[in-house]
Amino acid sequence: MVLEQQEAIIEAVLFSMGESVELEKIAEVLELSKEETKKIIYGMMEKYEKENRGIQIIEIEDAFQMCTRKEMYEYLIKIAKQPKRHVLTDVLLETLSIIAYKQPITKLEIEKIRGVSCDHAVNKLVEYNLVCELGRLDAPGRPLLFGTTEEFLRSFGVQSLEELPVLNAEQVEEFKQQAEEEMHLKLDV
Amino acid sequence: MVLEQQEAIIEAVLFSMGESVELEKIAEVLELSKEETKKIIYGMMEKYEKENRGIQIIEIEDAFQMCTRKEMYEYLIKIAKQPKRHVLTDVLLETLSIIAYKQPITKLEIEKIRGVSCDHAVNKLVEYNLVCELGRLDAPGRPLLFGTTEEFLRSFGVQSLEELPVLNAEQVEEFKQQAEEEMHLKLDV
Amino acid sequence: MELTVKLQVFEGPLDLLLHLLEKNKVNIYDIPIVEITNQYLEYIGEMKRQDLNIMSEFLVMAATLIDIKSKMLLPKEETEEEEEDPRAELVQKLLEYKMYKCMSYELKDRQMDAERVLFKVPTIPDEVRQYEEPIDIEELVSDITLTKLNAIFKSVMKKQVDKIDPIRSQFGKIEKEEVSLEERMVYLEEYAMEHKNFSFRGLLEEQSSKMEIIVTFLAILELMKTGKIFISQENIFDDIFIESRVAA
Repeated sequence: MVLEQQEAIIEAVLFSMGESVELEKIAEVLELSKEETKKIIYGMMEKYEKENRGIQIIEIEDAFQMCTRKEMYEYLIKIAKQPKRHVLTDVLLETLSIIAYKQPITKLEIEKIRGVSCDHAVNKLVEYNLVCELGRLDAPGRPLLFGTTEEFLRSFGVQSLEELPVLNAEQVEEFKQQAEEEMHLKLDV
Repeated sequence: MVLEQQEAIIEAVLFSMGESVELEKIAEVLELSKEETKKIIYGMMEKYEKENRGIQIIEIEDAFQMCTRKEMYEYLIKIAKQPKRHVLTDVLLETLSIIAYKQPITKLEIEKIRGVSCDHAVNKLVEYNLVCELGRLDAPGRPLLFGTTEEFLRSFGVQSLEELPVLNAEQVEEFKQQAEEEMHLKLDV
Repeated sequence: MELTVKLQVFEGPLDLLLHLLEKNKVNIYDIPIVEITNQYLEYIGEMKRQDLNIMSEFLVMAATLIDIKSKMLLPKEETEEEEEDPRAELVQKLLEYKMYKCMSYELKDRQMDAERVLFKVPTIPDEVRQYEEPIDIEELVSDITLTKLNAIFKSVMKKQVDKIDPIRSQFGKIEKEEVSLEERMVYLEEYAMEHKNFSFRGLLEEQSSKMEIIVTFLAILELMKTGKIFISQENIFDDIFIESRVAA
């Protein structure tokens, strides 16, 4: 195996692991001795340094790790500071409305209403702190229950959940009738 | 800023973010136009390739992401944990290919093409984050519309939807020819 | 050969149909409908034990095939207009399905290739992470009002109502039998001893669920068989009178 390939393997290993990797393990992958492997890695460290690369390899005890160079921090901060475009998509809004009106509710129940998996949507809403876990349902599998947060009430200008406009039995009846009418219409055609 | 430093910044950003980073964000950090930034990244991609590095930069829609090179796989698998990948059954793959080519599409339309109910398949694909809801169709019942995700592009190694193999009348023609050839074969026998 | 066909699982009626066309090496544009229909029916005849839901989809196709077959057997009407081949629609469907099936193989290949690439979890240095800005909920919510949220909820619920199957929704739930026959018999025997003569309807007024009524009726039959009670009815559909035969 040529040096170029050995270096490529080390680069790929350190990159994909993210954390520090023991010299012994790297040597095993290359089927080389620890000393030979160390020599190659030292060579790479020098090369990265000389080329002023954005990443570097550091040695921690008997392990090596790939990380960004300190000089790069200010640019990374710039990336981190860029406002993330968080938006409440239709999917998120629908899921939020179901949770708001039917809380406490499990993911399964939300899925039943919407007809599609809601994992992603619920997770996003939790991340946005509009929805939180309320505990677990006392049922097989003990599924998590979700409800809206105080932050939700605040941002929608509601004092308490009682203030949410209620969807009552009459309205449900109305929907049913509408649906039936639509069906009859279809049959008439 | 010299090119060397610009490249170092891009390398550091893509390395530490791990995920795909939008071209726009990278351009902002560099204080360059999107076109100029793209040119630099393309240059880096070429260089990585030429130097047979262990890592590469891939383009996914209007974003870039750093990952290992395919050739490294056999070495990496000795040490890195293979990320959990979902096994896609034929049903899921068929449904996914219909969604990929006909997006945005409703469940009903998928069912029409496959001749079988697709509820389960679509839900699984949503769960695997290969497919997502794109909104609702402005038609009676307001059915959900589905399309593919960035994860779809990534896990199928496709840069953008345009890159998907073309499905056109010619191909239908090809099928027709195949069928005809098969028939002739039969007649010859 | 036949065994493999039997064991093969098809994704749907179109999948099965394509398989039959390939097996018979026939042109998709010129389906020998009589032959294919027979083979198709033969296959689904062997599927009997399959799930009814899946089966129904295969049966729809069977009906379509038979419909096409009968149209093709009928003598053509002598009209000026050129008649459309009754198979045309099916051919289009098969072609489209075949295309996507073909693409799904292509996708599978690509996925296997793409799987050989490894990604990295974000490793953002702590110094940088501290700068991550919190999510601004005010901005996120911005123009969405409670009224709007309510409207969204209503439309979602309406959608759900639309989806309810008008027939199956009437089926109700199957609940676990809460009353056992033994319990009912003991209860009824005691009741009979206490009341001596009583009417069946009167007894039923206390029962709530259909299941309870059925079990009570079974208990009566059981007790009658063992001679513990005697029942009489004047006319059909009249009330049934029950008389205890057990000495108090």
